[in-house]
Amino acid sequence: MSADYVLEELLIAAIAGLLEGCGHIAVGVSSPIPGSAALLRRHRDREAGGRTRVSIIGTTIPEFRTDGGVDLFDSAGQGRVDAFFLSGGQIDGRANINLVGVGDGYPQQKVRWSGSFGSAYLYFMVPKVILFRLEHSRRTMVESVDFISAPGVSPPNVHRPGGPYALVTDLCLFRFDRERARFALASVHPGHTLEEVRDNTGFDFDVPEAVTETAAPDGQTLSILRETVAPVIADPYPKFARRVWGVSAAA
Amino acid sequence: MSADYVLEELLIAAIAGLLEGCGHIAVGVSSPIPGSAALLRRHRDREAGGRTRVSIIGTTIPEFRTDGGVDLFDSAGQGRVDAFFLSGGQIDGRANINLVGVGDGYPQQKVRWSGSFGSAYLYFMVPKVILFRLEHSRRTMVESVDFISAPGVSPPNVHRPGGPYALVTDLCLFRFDRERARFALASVHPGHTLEEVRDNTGFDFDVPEAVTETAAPDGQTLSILRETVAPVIADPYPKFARRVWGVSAAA
Amino acid sequence: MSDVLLANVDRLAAEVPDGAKVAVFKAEGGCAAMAATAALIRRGVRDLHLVTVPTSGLQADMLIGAGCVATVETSGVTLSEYGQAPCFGRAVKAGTVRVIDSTCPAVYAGLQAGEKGIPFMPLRGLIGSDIVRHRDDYRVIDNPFAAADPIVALPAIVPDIALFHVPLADRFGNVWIGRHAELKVMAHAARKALVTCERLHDGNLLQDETLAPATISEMYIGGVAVAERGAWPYGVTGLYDDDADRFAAYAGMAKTEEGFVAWLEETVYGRAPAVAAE
Amino acid sequence: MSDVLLANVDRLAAEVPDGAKVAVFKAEGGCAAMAATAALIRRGVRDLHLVTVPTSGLQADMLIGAGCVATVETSGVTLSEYGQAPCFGRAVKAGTVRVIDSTCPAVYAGLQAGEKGIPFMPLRGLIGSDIVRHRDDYRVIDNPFAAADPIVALPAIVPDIALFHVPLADRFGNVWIGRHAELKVMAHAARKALVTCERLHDGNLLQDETLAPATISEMYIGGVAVAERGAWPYGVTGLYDDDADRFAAYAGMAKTEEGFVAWLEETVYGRAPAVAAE
Repeated sequence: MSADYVLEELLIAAIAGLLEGCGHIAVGVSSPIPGSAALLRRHRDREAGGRTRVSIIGTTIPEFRTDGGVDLFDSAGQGRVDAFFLSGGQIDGRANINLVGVGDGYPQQKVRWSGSFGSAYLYFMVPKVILFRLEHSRRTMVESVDFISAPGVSPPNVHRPGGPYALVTDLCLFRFDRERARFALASVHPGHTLEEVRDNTGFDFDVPEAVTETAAPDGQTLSILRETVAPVIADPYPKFARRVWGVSAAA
Repeated sequence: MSADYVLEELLIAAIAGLLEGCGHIAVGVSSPIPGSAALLRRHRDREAGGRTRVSIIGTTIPEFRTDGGVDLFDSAGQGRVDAFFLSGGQIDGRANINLVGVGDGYPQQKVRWSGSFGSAYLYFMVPKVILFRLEHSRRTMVESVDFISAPGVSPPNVHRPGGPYALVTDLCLFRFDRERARFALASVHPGHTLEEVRDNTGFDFDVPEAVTETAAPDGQTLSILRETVAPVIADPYPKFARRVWGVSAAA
Repeated sequence: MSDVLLANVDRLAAEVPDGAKVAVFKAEGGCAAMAATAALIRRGVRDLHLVTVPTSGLQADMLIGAGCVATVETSGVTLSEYGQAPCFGRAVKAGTVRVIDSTCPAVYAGLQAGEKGIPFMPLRGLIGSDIVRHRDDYRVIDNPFAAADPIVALPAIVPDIALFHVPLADRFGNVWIGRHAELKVMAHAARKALVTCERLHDGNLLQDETLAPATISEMYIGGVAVAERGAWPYGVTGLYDDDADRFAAYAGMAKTEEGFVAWLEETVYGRAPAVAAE
Repeated sequence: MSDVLLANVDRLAAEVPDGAKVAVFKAEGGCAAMAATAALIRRGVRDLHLVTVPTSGLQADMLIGAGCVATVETSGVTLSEYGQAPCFGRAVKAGTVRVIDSTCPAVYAGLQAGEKGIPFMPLRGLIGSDIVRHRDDYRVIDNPFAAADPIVALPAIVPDIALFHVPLADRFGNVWIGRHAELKVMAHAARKALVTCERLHDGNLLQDETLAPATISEMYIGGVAVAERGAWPYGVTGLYDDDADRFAAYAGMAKTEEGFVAWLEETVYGRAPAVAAE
């Protein structure tokens, strides 16, 4: 049976499950939940004798540090990064992501976000890209994005070893079928329903016959998170660790 | 009037004259005479308030050190290297150079040398390339090289900010005319004659009406060489400095 | 060379002409030359073509807000945990700044082409992104080593000036960049680098076997000025932390044009906040 | 990772399979892994495709002489002041080794393409050189950003193994390369790097702010073995000098096949020179 947990812990455990088999997981800036999931994955793999490696961009922990930005992108180009996380101000049903802005008339759109960062490259090069967006609404999950920062799928002649693998939100977990260029609902988080997901999603998606509930983290997982992951993730993300676990960085 | 001097000093002084106006002179490995010429040039420019910079590949003197091989070639590509030196096992009348070998049937030639090093690139990118070869004979100065490590001239549509400027041997100094793709004799070293040059050169070259004698280094130049240049060049080239000037590296 | 060492950041800012293509470095790690940025605003520089390497934050936002920038070529301008970059957002929407959207590895690759003196760099990915659709300076070419394999060719980026902050420099103009290897690419690609440093190193950085590998040679450096706490309000790893209060204040103030002007008065011109008439 | 640290150079040499494409670093500065080279010869490795980065000397000459090399891709093999490389010259003339002539910046550019995961790198120069004429793996393409502007496209070089010697490594597999920045390119481009080091560093090199910038992360390292004086007879800057006597001896002995065999006996197998029957 499962212990008490918070949404963040549910998501971290679910993402860690998706990361199975990834030898090198890279995590971008401002990604505490994916970062924690990568550390949970690594902990489990190490207990099983594996050598899973995690790079957290922006951390000062040497073990997780990349050799600068050029090295990060180059190593992805060499095929040395197995998993990465992307998000989007808008995400559509073909897994296109938009980090640039809302509205017609680019570049003078009515809302302007920061920009595409490394998405237009990493989405192609990293085999398992997990899309992560906490706000699941018709504002964020749209039929068609207003600007394609990075496309979800590519024509068969375009070199693309990587691409979208799953989409994790505050409501549910989708898997992405690259052949069909469609999301399929994988599980709905406890306390939420398929109808709620449908109501809040602007794109069409597949629904398997029996929709499962996202597995709640078990007691052992919660112990690992609270005792092992929390003090480590507190280095790059002190506010997050304090808020979720009341924990400060390890000395 | 000129003081007593050795051939090396004559050549160093002549090359330093060719380097006038070069803000950054790079010198390859195993090039003590070009290296000394670059240092002489720098000394004179500094006395006139200039900022001439010399990079000597392989030296441990920080001031002359490049940031590794990639940096050297990249900086030449950026147009930051104004002069460089090349040599050749064979040099022909169109300033083609051969560092690979002698004979037909490449790659199984009857004589195999080391290889082309950076010549096929630097000959294109460095505005003033000075060819330097001490052995002036029909064996080295040939009508047509057996292997073009780097061509002397290129078609007009080939991007080529650089190329051959002069050829200095133990007998004479040629200038190279890139438009006409021909050498013209500039001066014959003291003690040698035009006939001697002709007899020992396998290629045709232009001869101006009055062939001058290569200027002997004056007393001031010899003082600079012996007192200022010698102890510096002794760091990368201890044997050379000891042999020519009886000098060891500066402490 | 002694004339590389400049008197102060204002003297350094004077080396940046109006209209220059200026590369600035991302915010993290303390390499954003913020004191020099204030000096640029004071000097009233205009029409800059800003290239953010590969992103920027407060630095680009302030320069844009102060009207110094005609074009910003960027993979992202953001205040990170403090939210969207307000002046950047306003200026893009108003059309008062031209934005050229890029993606991080394309900025690096363009600079690497500049560094190598080659006209372009091929890069994987990108195809199908609207970034490519809107960039008429990119080309999609065929990989010459395979059939029907399209690849993007990115033109070389050659900034007039690379502007950044480092922990250490020496009197010869050599600068020590620590872990920020990307600064070498930036400095090599640019016609010259203008650099602020926390302090001067005694002796020659290139003579120190452990410091030399992370040192950019004076060959690439057009000017160095000492600027203690020159990254503030950003922190410099190991020296001082981000000034969270000032970032929060900026995020609040810069939401309006008036608030942004007040920010400039306080932090760029060093004038006390105007007391509201009561 | 503890299993990166190998027992000795023979264990390291066992990681190099027959037929591997192995990148080795130029002789100057002490990065040629000579102790590991002797181990490779002892292990009897065969059919290597040697890529010299960008040149080599004694290391390539010994491997070629010992019959370990099928192909050598190089910008130059030379004993420098000790003369031409005798085994290389003999093998090329006899056709017992295939030589692929290159030029230094093309080796670096090919490795940089490998490092970036791009299929090719454009490079200026080269056109009209017989190197290009004999390389059917090069392409001359049109610069997509200009009319009638040919430029050489060099295919990426992706060695199976990068083999080199460094002053320092740590128990995690991180290695410190000092000024030899080219080693990063080599290690990044290769599928894995095998490294010998003079000594082990206590602690984690990536944790030292001054050493980290010249450190290659263990992510790229397949194995490290301690080999004190591992570059001998080459010197390592600041630690020991070139052994001029041994170079002179080699230049003399390797002029004949018999002499070369005697050299191997002495320096690779550690057997005393055979006493001539009197």
